[in-house]
Formats: sequence, C-alpha cells, structure tokens
Amino acid sequence: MKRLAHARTGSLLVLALVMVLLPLLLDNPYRYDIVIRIGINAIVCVGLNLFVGYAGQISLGHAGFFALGAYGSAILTSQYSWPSLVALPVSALVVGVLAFVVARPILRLKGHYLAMGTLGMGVIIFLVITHETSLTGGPDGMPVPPLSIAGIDVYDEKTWYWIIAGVLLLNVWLALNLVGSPIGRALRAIHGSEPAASVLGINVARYKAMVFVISAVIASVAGSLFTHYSGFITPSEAGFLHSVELITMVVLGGMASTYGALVGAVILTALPQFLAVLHDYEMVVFGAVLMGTMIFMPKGIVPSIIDLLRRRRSS
Amino acid sequence: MKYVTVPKLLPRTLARIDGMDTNIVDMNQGRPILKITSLASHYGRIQALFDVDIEVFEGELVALVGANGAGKTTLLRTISGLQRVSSGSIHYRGDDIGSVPAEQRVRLGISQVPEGRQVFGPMSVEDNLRLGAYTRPPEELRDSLEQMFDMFPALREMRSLAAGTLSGGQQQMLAIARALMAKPKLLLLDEPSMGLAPLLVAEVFNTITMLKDQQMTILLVEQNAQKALSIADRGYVIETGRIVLTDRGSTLLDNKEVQTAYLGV
Amino acid sequence: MFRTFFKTSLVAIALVAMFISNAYAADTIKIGTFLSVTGPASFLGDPEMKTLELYVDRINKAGGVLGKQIELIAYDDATDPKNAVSFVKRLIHEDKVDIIVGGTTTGNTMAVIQEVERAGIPFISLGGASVIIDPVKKWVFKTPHTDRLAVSKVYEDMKTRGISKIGLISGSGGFDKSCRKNAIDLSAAAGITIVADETHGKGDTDMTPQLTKIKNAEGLQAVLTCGFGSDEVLVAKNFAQLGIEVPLYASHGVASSSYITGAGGAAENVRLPAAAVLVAGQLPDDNPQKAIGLAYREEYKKAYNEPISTFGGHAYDGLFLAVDAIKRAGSTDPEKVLAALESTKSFVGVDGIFNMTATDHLGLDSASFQMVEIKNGDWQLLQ
Amino acid sequence: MSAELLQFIFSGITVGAIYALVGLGFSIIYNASQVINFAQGEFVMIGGMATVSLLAAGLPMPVAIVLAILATIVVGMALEKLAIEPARSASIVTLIIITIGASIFLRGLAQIVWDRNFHPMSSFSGDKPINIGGASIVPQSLWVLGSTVVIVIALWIFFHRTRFGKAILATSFNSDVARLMGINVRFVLLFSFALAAMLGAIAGILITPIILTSYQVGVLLGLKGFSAAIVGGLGNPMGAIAGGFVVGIAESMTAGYISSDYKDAVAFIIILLVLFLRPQGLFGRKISERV
Repeated sequence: MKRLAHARTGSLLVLALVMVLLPLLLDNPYRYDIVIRIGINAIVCVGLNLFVGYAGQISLGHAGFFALGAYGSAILTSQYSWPSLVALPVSALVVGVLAFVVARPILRLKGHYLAMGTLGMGVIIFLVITHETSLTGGPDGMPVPPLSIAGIDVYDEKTWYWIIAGVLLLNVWLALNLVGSPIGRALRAIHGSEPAASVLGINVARYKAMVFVISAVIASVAGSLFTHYSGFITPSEAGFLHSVELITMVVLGGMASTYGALVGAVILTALPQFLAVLHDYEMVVFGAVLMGTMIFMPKGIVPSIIDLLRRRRSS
Repeated sequence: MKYVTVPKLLPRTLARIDGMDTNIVDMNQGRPILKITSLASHYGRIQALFDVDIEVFEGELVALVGANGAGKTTLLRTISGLQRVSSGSIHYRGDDIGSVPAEQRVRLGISQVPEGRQVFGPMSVEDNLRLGAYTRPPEELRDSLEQMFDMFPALREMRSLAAGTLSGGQQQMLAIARALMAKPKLLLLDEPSMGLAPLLVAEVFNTITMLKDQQMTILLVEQNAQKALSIADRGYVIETGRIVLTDRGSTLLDNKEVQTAYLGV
Repeated sequence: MFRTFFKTSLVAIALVAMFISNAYAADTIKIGTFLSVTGPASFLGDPEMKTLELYVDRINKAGGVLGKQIELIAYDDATDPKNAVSFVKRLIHEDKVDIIVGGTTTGNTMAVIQEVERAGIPFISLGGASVIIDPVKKWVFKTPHTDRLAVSKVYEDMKTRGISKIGLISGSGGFDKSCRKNAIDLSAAAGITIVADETHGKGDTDMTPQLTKIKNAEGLQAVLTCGFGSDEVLVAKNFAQLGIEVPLYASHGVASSSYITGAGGAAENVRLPAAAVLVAGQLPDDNPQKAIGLAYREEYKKAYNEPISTFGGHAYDGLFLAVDAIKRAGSTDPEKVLAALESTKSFVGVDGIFNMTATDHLGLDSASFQMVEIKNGDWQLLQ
Repeated sequence: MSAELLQFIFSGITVGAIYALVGLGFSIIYNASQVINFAQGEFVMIGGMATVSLLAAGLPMPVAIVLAILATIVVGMALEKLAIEPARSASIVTLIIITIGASIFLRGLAQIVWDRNFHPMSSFSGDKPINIGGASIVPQSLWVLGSTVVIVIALWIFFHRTRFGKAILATSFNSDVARLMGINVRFVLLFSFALAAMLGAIAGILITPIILTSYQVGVLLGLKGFSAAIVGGLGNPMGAIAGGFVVGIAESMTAGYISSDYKDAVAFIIILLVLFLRPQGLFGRKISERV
C-alpha cells in the first residue's frame, strides 16, 4: 500500500513536470489552444473513466453533463450577471443533484440497455438546450463572458493553460486517491461481478450512483471551464457524437487506467488536427485508426503497452 | 451452494504412471480410438493441463475422476475442440485432430454432453434433438428421433415443450439424447450427475450403463467417483491438471488413496 | 517508478510529436478557410469548398494578386463549432493567414467571432443569419443575404397575392430557427398572421404530422418553410402528399437544383427568394449580374460536372470580395484590407451588388434578391 | 377516428417500419455475436447510395437493387471478418467503439466514392398519394410496410422452420454448445452480418424514394434502429419490429398532439420509461449474470 502511494506521488510529480515543461514547446496561441482542449477533455475522461473503466459501466450521455455545466455557467453569468466563480460550483451542484436523481433508475440497467438509457438522457438534454432558445440561444448557441478571477477577466491562452493544468492535476490526484481507496476496491469488485460484490456486502447501487455523480460533476466543471474559455457555446457540446467522442477517449487510452484516459484525450484531441490536412480522407483514416487500435489493443493503449513491457521484463 | 470436499492430495509416489497403461489395457484389442499424448493446455497465462496421457479403446467406458477444478472439464473441452491445445497431441482413430475445429470433430464422431446440461432453453425438446443431428443427412433424422424417443419415452411426451421448462433430470436426458443424435463413435459425458437428486443420479447411471452395453465408447467425467468407477472399465485420476493414477475401475475403487481422497471412505 | 515514468512520458511524447510540424514560408497571400464540408451542413460546405478551390486556382493561373500567388489553407470543421474555433486559431496563429473566408453555418461563424476580433483579421463569413453582422463587429463581414431579407422578400410577395394568414414549418438547425424567428418578428409589420407554427428535427423521416396540423389551421392561405437540405425536400413531398392546396414558400436555403430533382414534381410552384445567379439566364441583358452568374455557372459545371447552388456562390463572392479588397488596399495589412472592404462599392457578385460601409458589413439590399418560382422543374424568375 | 389521427397513425407506422427494419439488423447481429453494431445505419446508407449510383449509371432498377444489396452484403461480411472476428474476446465497450470506428470509416469512404449531396430515387410505383378516410399515404409507404411484413414472415420461417435458422438461434443461446452440435459458429457470425447488411440495404433502398439518401443518412437511422432494438428487447428480432413501431408512433403522436419541438425527446422518454419498467426491453430475455 505504501509503495502504491509512493508510485502515485511519483507519477503525479512526473505529470506536473511535463505540465511545467510543456509551455517551452508552445509558441503560439493555437498550440496552447490544442493543449487546453486536451486538458479539458482529459478532465472529463479521468472522471468518466471512474464510471466506465473502474465500475465497468457504460455512458453514452456524459456530454449532456458537460453541456449542462457549460450552459449553467453561460446562462448564470451572461443573463443573470453572476460571478463566474459562483456560477461554476452552482452549476456543478445542480448537475450533481440531477445525476443523483437519474442515477437510481438508469443504473439499474445493464450493458447495452445502460448504453441506451444514458444515450437517451443525453439526447433529451441536447433537445432541451436546442429548443429553449430564450435561455440558450438555440442551435446557434450563445456568447459567454470570460472567466473572471478577482475582478480580472481571463482571455489569455497562457493563463488558461495554467488553470486547466492545475485543475487536471488536482483531478488526477483525486482520481488516483479514489481508486486506491476502499471505494476503488468496491468499484473493481462491482466491475468483476455485481452479484458477487453484493454478496461481499458492497452496496452496489450506492457505489454506482456515487461514481456516476462524481463523474457527472467533473464533466460539469470541465464544461463550465470550457464555455468560459471558448467564449461561445452551442448545443453540439451536448450531442450524441460528443458523448461518443468522450467514451472513445476513455476506451482507446485504456479503461481502468487514469493515465490511459489522459492518453486517450491527448490522442483523440490531437489526431483530428493532424488529419485535417488530409481533407477528403480524414474520416476514412480516423475510422481506420480507431478500429485498428481497438482491434490490436482491445484493452486500450496504456494497459496494452504496460502488458507488453511486463511480458518483456518477465521473459 | 453445494458443499464440496476438497480431497487431500495423493502421495506423489502414486503419481508415477509411466508404463502403467501397458499392463492394464491388456483386455483391449487393437488400437485406441482416442490417444492423448503429453497434452498441455492454458487459460490465458494459467496452465490448466500438464503432460496428460490418456487412451480410450473401442467399446470402453473410461471414467475420469478428480476434484473440482482438477482439470476434468478442461480435458474434455480439449478433446471436443472447445479448448485450445498448447502442446502435445490428440489422436482420434489414428489421426491427429489437435487442430480440427470443434464443429468438425462432431462430424468425425466425437460428441460431448456439456457440463450442466446446457440445453437450448427457449427451443423445443424436438428442436434440441434435431440440432443434435445437425451434421447428419436430414433424411435419417426421423429414425434417429424415434430411436431417442424410444430410449427416453419422457422426451416424446414433452417434444414440443421448451427445453428450459424441463426438470434437471429430464434436461440431462435430453442433453444425452441430443449428443446421441449425432451418432457418435466416442461420447464425452461431463458431470452428468451434477446437481441431481439421488434417484435421478441412479437413472442417469443406468442410462450410461445401457449405452455401454450397446458398445458405445464413453469417456465419463465425474465428481461422483464411487458411481463412476463402479461402472467403468478403467479410470484415470486427475489432480491439479495432471493424471496421477490410472487402473481398472474396480482396482481404483479398492485403492486406499483413492478411497480416502475421493470416496470419502 | 519506471512504469509510472513511462506512462507519463507517453503523454509527453504524444504532445511533442504533435508539434513537429514544419512551417511553410513563401511569399504568398494566404487565404484561410474553415468550412463544414462534412457533417450535417456538408450540403452547403461542399460546394463552397469546391468553389474556393476552383477560383483560387484560376486566380493563380491568371497571375495571382498583387503579383503574388494565393495560398488557400482549408480545413473541414465537420459542422462542429468547437472544430471551427480550433481551426480559426490555427489559421490565425499557426498558418498566419491574411484573411479568412469561411464559416459555413451561423453557429460556426458565431463561435469564432471572439477569436477573430481579438486577433484582428478580416473575416468574411458565409453564414446566413443576420446576427453575424448585426450588431456590426469590426472584423466580420458576410456575403449571403440574411434570412431577415429573405423573409421580408417572401412577405412582400405574399402581400401582392393578398395572403395574410400563413403556417410556418421550420427545422431545428440554426438557420431554420433564425429564419423562423425573423418570420415571427416581421409578421406584424407585414400584416401577416401566423396561424400555425411547427418544427421538425434534422434528418426526420416524415413531416406529415406537423403539416397535417398546419393544413387544419383556421384560415390558412400559405405555408412558409424555413430550412435547407434534404429536410426541405421532405417538406415539399409531404406537403404534396397531404394535398395541401395553398401556396408553399421556401427560403433561399433550398436554392439548389438538388431540391428540384429531390422533390420530383412536389417542388412545382414553390416560391422562394434567391440570388440572381440561379436564374442568370432569365435576367435582362442589362443586369450586371447576368454575365458573372452565367460564367460561374458554366465554369463550376465544367470543373465538377454538377450544377451550381447559391451556397457555392456565397464562397465565390467571399473570395472575390477579399481579393478585391486586397488589391485596392495594395497590401495584406489587416487594417488596410479592413478599410478597403468597408469601402467596397458597386461590387458585382453572384449574390448581388455589394456596397459595404463601416456600419453595413453585408452591403446587399433586397433588390439583389429575386423571387423565383419553380416551374416545369426549373427556376422561373417572377417579374 | 378523425382523419387527423389516422394521418398521424399512417406517419407513425411508415416511420416505425423503417426503424423496425434497421432495428432488425441490430437484433440479428446481437443475437449471433452479442455485438451492438453501430455501423448498422451505414448498411442502410450503402444500400441507398449504391442503388442511386447504379441507376445513374444506366442500369435497370431490379439489377441495380440486386447489385446494391450484394455490395452491402460484401461490406457487412468484410466488417465481420476484418474488424469483429479479430476482436472477438474484447469487452462490450471495446466492440462498440470498433463498430463506431467502422461507421466513421464507411461514411468517410462513401463521401469519397460517391459525394456529399443528397440524392432522390423514383418511387417504385408512382407518387400519387392514396386517400383513406381523409388521410393520405404515398404508395412507397405501402412498399415499405408490405416489405416489412414479408421480411418478418420470411425471417420467422427462416429462424423457426429451417435447420440453419435454428442453428443460428442455437448459437445465440449458447455458442459453445452450438459448436458441439457441429454448427460452424464462425460461419453463423459471418452469415449474421451478411443478413443484417442485407436487411439494412433493403431498408435503405425502400426508404430512399421517401426520405432521399446521402452519405450521412445512416447516422440518425442507426440511432433510431438501435432504440427500436433496445425497446423491443435485444436479441429478439420480433421485439425489434415491435420496438420500431413503438418509437415511430410515439414520435408522430407527439409531433401531432404535444409538441413537434419535443417529438424526439418524448420518444426517448418513452424508451426510458419502458426500460425503467422492464430493464430488458419489452420482449427481451432476462439478463442473468454469472457469479
């Protein structure tokens, strides 16, 4: 256990070091922008991974929570002139309560039925955002005031970089601690087999609901940050495709691996930027890369590479 | 939960079975129908079978006994082809079938009654039986079906019921009948008495004896070592993936170690 | 420790690899674009991209602009505003373009405005809604007629036919909603009463329930449909299926020949406001738009073997407005180009004749819009 | 019955039949392989787009239709062989992502091979609407409904009356034991993808005259088909049919009587309610989990 904690601190230090050194490579706002987007996706994915990777559930609706957080912040700051630092936690709280309310009925579902249930929830959120034009600006979206800290508006990509890096580091730290705690063990037991877990005295429904709410709140916070960062928000953030994108990041990077979620976010945020130069062939290549990776590394990139290294070392 | 006795390990001295087969198979004539040589098999990285040697001769009833998790089912699955062979060979009627897919082995005459019966629950009894004869020409189906209904009259009455609605004992009979529909030359039975009431266990063993009397070659896997060895010509004892002992059924029944380990004597 | 280090350095490697890209430096005029070539708006973005590629090539073959070649840097935002923002940052900071012509949809345009304004780069949008230029944003222009213009044109035509009670059906996309909003806002002034107001989703397979309700609305005299793409074809087909006998008006969102072929006979007698290019052949010879419209139609057809749409025309105008402004500015200095754009006078484009000012970043009036009716499977100019 | 209600019902069953046909494909593949094939919608797209392009090339309609179906079947089998079979042992989520990758790939391919426009196709027997009780229905809708009925009957006969059909069912119940019966499970899997691709292609061809086709028409139809299969209960082809009609009628009734804005939302709420009351769908098998 001590060694585990040690490794955790070590990996966090390395991550922090990477974050500190990274700006050396970032020489213009566009590059900062990509890294900030990676960071925002990574924050969502680290949370989603708790639900998908560790508890073994499926969600095709997390973009809904992301968008609710985003729109919560957007509406409260722009239409009700709330300070952004108040709007953010209030939105997260509302999303948390909502997730808690829907958790019980939705999490009774399993496998593909759960996929459908979460998908339906996401689609409903998307439709509400699209059609409540007076609040949300409708399908064309709405402009959002910048994040304001101590009366200073944050526009600058460099400042945003440090904000997102900090939040991500905190998020990873929380996730690693959660996973290493008895809660994490309970989640893994649930992943293995729900009936077996309940035999062991684990309150399966409660744990599932808890991790669902946690991941929803994290998505909401990321959404709030995103909306202030981009200065504009549209309903597509709540869309089915965004949900798919998020879960793909988690699975591609490696389920049940916090760093896997991080790697997934890096690859799937950066890849389209590379492929953009291919124009017509972008989709074909992207689809092929996605399929190929999952076929040859069904557990995801990070776990597969770790397996490979382990085998190397043992042989 | 079923209560399972975990037997004490047999003394290692008994595990030496080199050259043993030769003097106990004297009663058999000719070549074995099944000959397994130094077989190993893995589940992922976990090795389940080690260096297994087994022979089954035409018309023989061979029992394979051992504790839960000893590798009995795995062994049967490697013979029927559901489980991959890592090394060693399986010769069936002289041919190495190690790389023949499971569905082809049925055509060669190897039929397995799976552990826990595993009938196709939502399908009718008759459909289950028909699927048993999937590899055979359709025109022979009617006769075989009649044969099975003669052998298991209860199934005739329930032919149009969903198999899942049958009792455990009836399902076992159906599973055996389904396997017989393929007209096997080698019948693999996996724990046919598992989870059945004593009365039904007796019935199942009666059926097996009857099949043996009809010259069916049978490899029987059983936890109920007492019953299995008492009707078997020969027996093998498997322990943690290794064959540790083999002899005539009756001899094994009298074996002190076997008695303490498996027969609860 | 090794493993954790490894894991984290993976992240680092991925990031580093991403930035090993080579800067391309040559003395060219860089025009950047981001278009919705794929995704739900691909129907608009595709002809826009084709038009830009075609005419940049032609301009270059003819010697370029100010003695320099034009370099077109194009990205497909897949109709996702998030991508649009990302690509605009890339165009501005990485590719260092001189001007941006792009933004297929209103949503994607609105999403990037903040970035463009901060960077101070002239941006000509191809998005439809009036909100893009109203209120005026310093660096943002647009070429398509606004939905507001379209609706008022439709209302004018309705008035001449004595229609005052209409049903409204619109999609749930940005253009559709904006068009619907304008239809409602302008109705009172135009003396129009909206007796039914229905919507449908993008990609819906059947609109008869909505149209049935409209059909049964009290006193219905005409129906206006707001939207674009295949949804509009379905509206026309279902409209015909239900045998609704009042006139059907559409927006300029249907102004492509695939609407007519898609709807089969169902599009017959549909009226819509459209850019003159659609009926270039029918324009009087003294109309300055005739020549340019016919030329665009020919050249596009020759290059891609498909008929033009008015959407490609927006890109055509965007490109040539930019080129014109750069020529007049004599440089690519953003402030100078901006000043040149704002002094665009009598610029004859496919969409109309542009007269831009510091307070009007569109520069089209309703005169450049023609009312068109579909007759015998072709566009018929209404006089 | 008012003409209005009748019109909503016509709309609901036409749309429902489309969803049902797409849902059927999900169900058949799920049955054979426990895979939810998110590329099912792309089969619909390929069927429609291929027919349209073959017609444009001057082939007579029956030939174009047959070739388009065959082409889609080939794509379906390739998908199974190249993407699903190599990943057989992967988890549910991984397989979902693989099929999502496949659907992006196929869509990307379609926009290169064909184009990004939408394309019409002429109806099989004219466009003159048929009036019934004041409500109208286009002849092509009857083609869709009629074909759905024929397909349902044909599938029922196939699964319940033929040896191979029963073998497929057996595989869906227990693929290991099916192998012990001598059933070539790999072939069953391949065949199921071919069958699902064929059904998708047929659906695509039938509905193109009504809703047009384009390279991205499969996305939404796939989603609706998935909903249909889930509502009906996965693994039950007849359930998928029922599910399709439930979703289709829910949509048209909502659009007609409640709010066209929230038509899709209400449909999803109904789906969620069905799942809350019956977590295994209307006609699904109880999900048992091994301890």
